[in-house]
Amino acid sequence: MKEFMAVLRNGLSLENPLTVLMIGLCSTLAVSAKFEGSLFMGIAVIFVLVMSNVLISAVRRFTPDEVRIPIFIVIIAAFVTIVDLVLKGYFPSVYSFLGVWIPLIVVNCIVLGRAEAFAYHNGVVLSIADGIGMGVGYTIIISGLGAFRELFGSGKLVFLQHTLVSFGSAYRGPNILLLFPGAFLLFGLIVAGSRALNKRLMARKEAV
Amino acid sequence: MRDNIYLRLGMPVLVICILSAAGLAITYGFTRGPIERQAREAEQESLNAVLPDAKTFERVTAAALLAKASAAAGDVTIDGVFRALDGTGATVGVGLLVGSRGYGGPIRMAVGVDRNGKVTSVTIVSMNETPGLGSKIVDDKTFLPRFGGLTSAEEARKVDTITGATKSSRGVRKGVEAALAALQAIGGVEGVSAR
Amino acid sequence: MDIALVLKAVLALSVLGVISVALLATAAQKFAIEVDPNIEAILSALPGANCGACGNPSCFAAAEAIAAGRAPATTCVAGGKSTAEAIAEILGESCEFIPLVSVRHCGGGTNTRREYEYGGLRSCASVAKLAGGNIACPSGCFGFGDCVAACPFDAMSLDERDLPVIDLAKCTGCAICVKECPRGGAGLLQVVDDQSAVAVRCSSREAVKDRRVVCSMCCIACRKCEKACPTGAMRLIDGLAVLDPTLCISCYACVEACPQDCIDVYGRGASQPASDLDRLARSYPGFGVDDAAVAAAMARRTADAPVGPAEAGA
Amino acid sequence: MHAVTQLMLLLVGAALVNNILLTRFIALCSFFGISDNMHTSIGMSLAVIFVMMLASTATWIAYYGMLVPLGVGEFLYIPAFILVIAALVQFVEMYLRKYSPALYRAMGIYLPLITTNCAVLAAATEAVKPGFFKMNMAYNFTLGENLIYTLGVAVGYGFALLCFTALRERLDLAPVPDALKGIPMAFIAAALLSIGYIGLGSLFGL
Repeated sequence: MKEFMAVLRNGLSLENPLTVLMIGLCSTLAVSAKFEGSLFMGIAVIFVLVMSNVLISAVRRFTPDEVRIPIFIVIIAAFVTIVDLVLKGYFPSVYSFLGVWIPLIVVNCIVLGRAEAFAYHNGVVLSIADGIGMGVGYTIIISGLGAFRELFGSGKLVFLQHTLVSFGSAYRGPNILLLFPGAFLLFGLIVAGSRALNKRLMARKEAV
Repeated sequence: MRDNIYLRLGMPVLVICILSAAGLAITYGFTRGPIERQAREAEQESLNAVLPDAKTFERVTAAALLAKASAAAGDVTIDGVFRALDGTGATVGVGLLVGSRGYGGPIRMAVGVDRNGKVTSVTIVSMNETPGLGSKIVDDKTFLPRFGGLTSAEEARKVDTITGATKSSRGVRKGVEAALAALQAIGGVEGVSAR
Repeated sequence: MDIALVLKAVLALSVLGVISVALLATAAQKFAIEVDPNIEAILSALPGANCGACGNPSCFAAAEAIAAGRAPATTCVAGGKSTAEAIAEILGESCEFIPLVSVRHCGGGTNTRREYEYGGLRSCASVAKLAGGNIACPSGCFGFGDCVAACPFDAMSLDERDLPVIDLAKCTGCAICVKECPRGGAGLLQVVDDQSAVAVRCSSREAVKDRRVVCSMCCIACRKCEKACPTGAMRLIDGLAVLDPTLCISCYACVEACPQDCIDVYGRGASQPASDLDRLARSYPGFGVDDAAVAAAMARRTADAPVGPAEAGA
Repeated sequence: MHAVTQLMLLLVGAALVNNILLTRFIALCSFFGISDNMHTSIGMSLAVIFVMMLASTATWIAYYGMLVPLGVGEFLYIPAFILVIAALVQFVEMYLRKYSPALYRAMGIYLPLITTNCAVLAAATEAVKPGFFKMNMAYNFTLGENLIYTLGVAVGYGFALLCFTALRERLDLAPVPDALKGIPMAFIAAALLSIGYIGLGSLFGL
């Protein structure tokens, strides 16, 4: 249990896939223009990560090394397709917003990377922890980014057609937040900020 | 040795392929209903919104008519032409579902035309425009009504676009233009209602 | 549930899966390359830094060239002696490897006069392009560390005077720093035989009076080192003290003799024990080594307990 | 519209206006990973162009030759495409290693990276499903259109990668605040480059 929690925490902080490992960036920047879409993307990634981690970990003893990549990707692709079909059937607005990003979860470095690096070498239970940790770490960052961009860019926060927060119709936000360059800019500043913070923390630690 | 490598590598891949294909086919079986229902509902809803007088809508399936409509629409796709019928089965107008090019991807919209060939109203079915900018085509409540009452593609071309959402609103305008042109090409509302 | 659909799906994906695996398995057999086993062995003996110092684009290319006999076992300058020996063993040859090390021939740093104040990009290449550079001495170090950035082995760093310091433990003599240095051609950085124990921190070819004007640490051609050297390793050539490393016996007489502090203890020779140095000195009988002078120098060296190898680089 | 005009629009649209890297955010991992060295960038661009052309031809054939006739295209395209791409990339790697060592040395080491390059799967998917790149072109690409379109996407990828690498090589020398050095600065540069690409959108009134 202790180990389970340690692996879980690892994904959330120490090895957060986005801010620390810098992988899975594409989807983060692209779908974080809307809170709703980014939250669903996060949930989709958690589902795919956990399920594929479980299955890959379960079949790892029967997987010949030479063809492990084809086997991994077929497994991952199957779960991605399930997400694709479910979103299409039950959340059409989210489906049309995410578009090509759903199939692209297959090649999301986080998913395949965890399959290779973790699930292929660890047991089922730990792989679940790793999947949840990594997935939630991803979801927190991406939906946070999505909420920030949507709220300050357009002045309101919409979730499944309910307006959660609104600054009123007179609000004129910085439009660049909503456009592609805004995502680059924002993410660059986030990374710079977290680095400066890390540096200060390190310095304080050394001073003590 | 030769057979060995094929079998040793092939079997696991084959088993995984079979299992995932079966799993997906079953999942698809479950979700197919909702997917189709969603599509139909979205269609009905948007058609209802543009032609509130109609009770039912009937899809036009005549291939020759649809080909003519598509040719007249140019870049814009004609996703469906519908006869709008009232309770008695009389034609009250025509609904067209069209897809035009916006800034962030396709803009799908429904255009309703009454028996006199006048646009009743236009709604956006789905779009992917930038929130706060391109999405003004929906958020700006004065924009879509600008198309009401138009009778020809030439008139539609003169509708003003929205500042800050030029490309998106131009996409909508182009969609309406094409819908009207397509309708004209297949003989207007009479042409459609003649079965 | 639609059984037909399930069957069709299974059929489609299985066919693709089987085709893929068959393609790969066939390829694995058909395209199996009879790689010269030496290539793999040599490749694993090489450092794998792909530094390019040997003139080959990568370590793999170098391994191929060595295995094919197009290049000698000593091709890899970066790997040094141990690599050369390992490769020679793979090839079943013997080899003679002269290890190399990079040396900085400038001690100026902040003591050198500036022609102008430079505020541009902190890059030697960049300042060198601006009216020939702000350091008045034509072979003086700019101190922006282009060499440090270029070093593939992380062997260089800048000291408090912004002069590059070479870590002897890491330097492989690959000469990339020399190529990178805008004044490498002027002799600021050189790659030399690594038996030397001292380094002359000046490479100016200006007239002596001119160089004294721009730098307080330059070689003033006083010949004191030449006179102090028991083996004739230190010679004044064209007004500049130059060391012949093959003759140096690490007695440090020149370091003591130099009135300008222009000669430093630096080089792998400095770390060799006295007995080895003695042997080394005697292995060059043809150069007229004065045995008595050597002995005296050795005695002095032991007595003074000179600078150890740990401080040698700085 | 004239057929050739249509194809040219397809090409330019895919390469510039809908540039896969800077306006669609696809394949960013490799974009930031390898863009600090011009030599690597050139190798990667060539490899991507080559693999993309091959892969999208193969997936097109698999889709229209097998999945659609069997009626399973809608839910089987993801595993089918990625399987085809992975197998193809690995096959090409082996083939080049055997028959074209020079080519292999130039781009061989990038091939494994490309399997997981989102750009290849994205281009293959977009070619058969309406979406970002095809905009409103709901009709199905023919094999020829598919090739032109893929060429556009791949060349656009290469061009953006080279532009960005040139920028980053210069940025390395520039005096920037400590916290911004490296990756953060690269992001900001990408933002500026991306603004430029947005401007291209008006080029053809697309």
